[in-house]
Amino acid sequence: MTYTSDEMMTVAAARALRDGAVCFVGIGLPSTAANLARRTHAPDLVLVYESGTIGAKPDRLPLSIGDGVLADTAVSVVGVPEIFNYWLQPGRIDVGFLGAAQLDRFGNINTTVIGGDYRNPGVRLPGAGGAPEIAASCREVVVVVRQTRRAFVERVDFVTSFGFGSGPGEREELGLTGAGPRLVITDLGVLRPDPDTRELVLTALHPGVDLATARERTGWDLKVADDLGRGEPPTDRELAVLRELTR
Amino acid sequence: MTYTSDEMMTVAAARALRDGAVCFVGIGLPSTAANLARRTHAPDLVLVYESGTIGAKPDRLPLSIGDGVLADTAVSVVGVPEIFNYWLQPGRIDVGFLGAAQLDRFGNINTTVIGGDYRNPGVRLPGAGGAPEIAASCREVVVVVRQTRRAFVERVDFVTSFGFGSGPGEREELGLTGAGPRLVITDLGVLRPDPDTRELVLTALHPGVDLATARERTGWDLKVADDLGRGEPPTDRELAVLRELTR
Amino acid sequence: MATIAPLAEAVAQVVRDGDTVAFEGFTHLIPFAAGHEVIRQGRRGLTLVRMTPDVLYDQLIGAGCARKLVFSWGGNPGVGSLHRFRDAVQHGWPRPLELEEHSHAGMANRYVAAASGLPFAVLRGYTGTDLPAQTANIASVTCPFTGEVLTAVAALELDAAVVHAQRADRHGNVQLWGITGVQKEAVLAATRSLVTVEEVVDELEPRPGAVVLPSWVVDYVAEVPGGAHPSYAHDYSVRDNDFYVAWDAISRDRDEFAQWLESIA
Amino acid sequence: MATIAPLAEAVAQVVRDGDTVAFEGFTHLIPFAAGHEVIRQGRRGLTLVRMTPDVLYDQLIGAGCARKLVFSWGGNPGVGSLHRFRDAVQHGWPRPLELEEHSHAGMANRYVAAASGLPFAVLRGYTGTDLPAQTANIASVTCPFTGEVLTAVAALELDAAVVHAQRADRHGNVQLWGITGVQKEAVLAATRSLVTVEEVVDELEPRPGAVVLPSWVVDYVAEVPGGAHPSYAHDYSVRDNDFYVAWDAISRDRDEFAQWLESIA
Repeated sequence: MTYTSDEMMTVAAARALRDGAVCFVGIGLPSTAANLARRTHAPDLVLVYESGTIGAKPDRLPLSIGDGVLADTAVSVVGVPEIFNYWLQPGRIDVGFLGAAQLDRFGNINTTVIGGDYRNPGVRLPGAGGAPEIAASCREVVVVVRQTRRAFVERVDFVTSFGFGSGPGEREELGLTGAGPRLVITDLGVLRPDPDTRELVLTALHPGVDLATARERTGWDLKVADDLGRGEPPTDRELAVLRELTR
Repeated sequence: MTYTSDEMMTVAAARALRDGAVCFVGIGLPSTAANLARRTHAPDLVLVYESGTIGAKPDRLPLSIGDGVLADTAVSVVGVPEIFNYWLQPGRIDVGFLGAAQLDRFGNINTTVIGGDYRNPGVRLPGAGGAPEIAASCREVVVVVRQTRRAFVERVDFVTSFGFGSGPGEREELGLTGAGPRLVITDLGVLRPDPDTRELVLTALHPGVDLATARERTGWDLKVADDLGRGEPPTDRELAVLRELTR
Repeated sequence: MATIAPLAEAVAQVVRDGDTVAFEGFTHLIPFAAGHEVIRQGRRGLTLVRMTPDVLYDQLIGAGCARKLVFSWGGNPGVGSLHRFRDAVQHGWPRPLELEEHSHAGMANRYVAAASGLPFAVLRGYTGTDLPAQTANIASVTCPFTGEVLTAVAALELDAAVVHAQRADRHGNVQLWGITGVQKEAVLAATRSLVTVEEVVDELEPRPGAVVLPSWVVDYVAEVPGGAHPSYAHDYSVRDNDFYVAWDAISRDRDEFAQWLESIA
Repeated sequence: MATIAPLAEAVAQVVRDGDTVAFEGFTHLIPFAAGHEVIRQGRRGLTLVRMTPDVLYDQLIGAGCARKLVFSWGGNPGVGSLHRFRDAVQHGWPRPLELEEHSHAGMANRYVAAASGLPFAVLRGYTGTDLPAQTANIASVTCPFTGEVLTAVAALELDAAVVHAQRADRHGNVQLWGITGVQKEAVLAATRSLVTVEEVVDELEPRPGAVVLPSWVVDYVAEVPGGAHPSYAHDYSVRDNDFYVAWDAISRDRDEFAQWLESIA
């Protein structure tokens, strides 16, 4: 089957989730990917939404994090203070699944303002939501974001959610217990932080994407892994389930 | 009808509760009195128990603060942290209803240890439970306790729950927002704090009790109000309802 | 004891010019009807508080009711941006909008502190982000036992809280279920409160997952069936996603928005 | 994911010598059967934690399992004192018992802090009382916004938590209702946890007022019908008040107690 680059991105993100993991899911692409994973290789994936639904098993894709289907299918529904204090904060969540308006070479995320300054922004974005603490407290973070020169910047205009700051050791200094962004999945490929420098490195390209495009759509001098991989295309089953979910 | 001094005490305590008040109730005599009030002159009295039951309307007297009948008849059942943090602590409760093993002339309560010292007590009592914060945070406190020389002491051996400390101004200095013990109801009569000195003063005797007995059963030099009152005996209805509740 | 009253009277009693007021609801049970009544009554100078200001706050901001917004995520869920919010922030139209911006965890804990009668709450939050530099009411606090430095947020005390619920009984006890968000905390954090409900019933039959607010912490209850539309009331209505999508076009243009305003007058 | 196992195996896995362990339950759902299994397995040196240590803790203390008790109210509810507890405190029999004593509000907040992954919690508590002078883990903390001085209590981190619930499903998700106490907090505050249940069912039908613990925060589930006796399980059993009354006589006398101990061996 033919597929779009967004479909490839979503499938790649879904594949990054191991069965049985507990996943704190943002709305949009992360939610689509997590639900795809649950319908394919990871039936026991536990979806936690910031609206307070734990173990939701939606039979259709929720349009917002507060859809009734999440409450109806959850193992437990708790209040919003509890979901952050009892469930996210202590580090019980395996994977935090985030989107980004801007992402920089050290995995920091901006969803607040672009351009100008904070009081007089060029573009005012929705803001933080649950992301700062998801990025801080989950055992690891997966970012799903379309790779464009506007989004992939040298340094984010505003740090809404902390990745690796400006390099190694900063998370540890700040006392953050989660490991931070382990994986960035885009419509072009996959980036991972270099274990030494913490800079995001391109480690794989999706089928049919060339390296020049990835470099071109990155706002910094993109480092590429020596053993640059090549992802598998979506299977027919993955595409069928994804399209069933999103129609 | 004839009645016992305990019955008189319970009836007097019940009468002290105005209809519509929100009352944080300890088990034992306070619970009996509060339920008697609800069955007689105060049908809209709101009973809150530290087990997390708000607005319980038990049809029989609970034997413990955790009886199922409290949960079954409550307007709302919440967890124990919530009952203390959201409901008691902010000063939402009108009346805190407490018992005491020892009570002193400034309304301080001891339910911890009697005699010896803390590490080597003469008698080890159950301890604080919810009382310290009930005494601190309710708009006012009513104490129900049998008047004996052992219980009514010059100074409690251990301050489990703070009344007026050793006199005026101490509650305010400590930042306590509740007014403290407004009323002490015993099997002999009623004591109230002097508005200036905060010392408990005998303001009324139950029917048939003489002043000498009250003095004799008080471990300090008991002050008596100039206009010492005389309580009304239990009505037949009060006694009937009380006996129905406690049989 | 809550007073059961018509919406207009209840709003007039509860929401006053210059108030710090939260119309809470986490996608679910958003008190749109009460918010529209606030617009009709021409309230001004409000500090609007909400974790997830969405279309209702876009409307209140566009109508000129607000001077400040305290929030953690402002968008049209599943659709995109709030254009009246953006217009106020970026161009000061119809009037400038001061912002106080938090994370969800920070806002939730600010409500908890206020509901608990405490001046602040402690959390692990905002670490490494640019938010504390721009936002008042975030500070640090040291654990007296371990010496660890944590984040403190100031209690979010409200003059008024407005929420929507499925039901109340005739005494004014309120019951809501489904996604319950921070509605209980908002009501407990407020000096005055109003709950609009789908229906007033004789008896609140217990429901799984229900939060019950006793009558004596609620000031006003108003029966407003459909009062959460275009948001939803679990087991009573479904979310009108088409309206949220349509709002994007209405709110992009000041004139279109003005027409919408007239439509609710 | 929780493992569903026989009681003896589950207790052996979860409760170890020297542990700080809470068997929680606020009158309701007290895990007696699990506690008796701990006595049978001869655990020693336990720091027993509970807001309301009652007859079960009297039994554990009398059996010599405990070296320390962390608590806020220790009595036989509706009956009187705990004689094994008193004997340990006043005469060091069968061994001395160290006490750490709090108020309910303090204990509840200590559990909340631990469940929240924080080193401490803030409350208005203990003010003016003699408790802070005798008890570690109470300190003061200053609000960074208002300067007000409040009380801090240290997080109550547990090696193990044991609770009883009405039901679990075959995945190990646990459901309890009625008076729910601090059971959720105790489980979330613990490194290891065991839940005994009245029954394991195919499906957890939603119940009003139910607390659900997802399988992935529970280590072991053991099916033990009547495992809360003489306490009760709401909708399954009623409290055996006669046993609580009878305990007074059994526990007053060391020999009578020894006979009781043999009866559960």
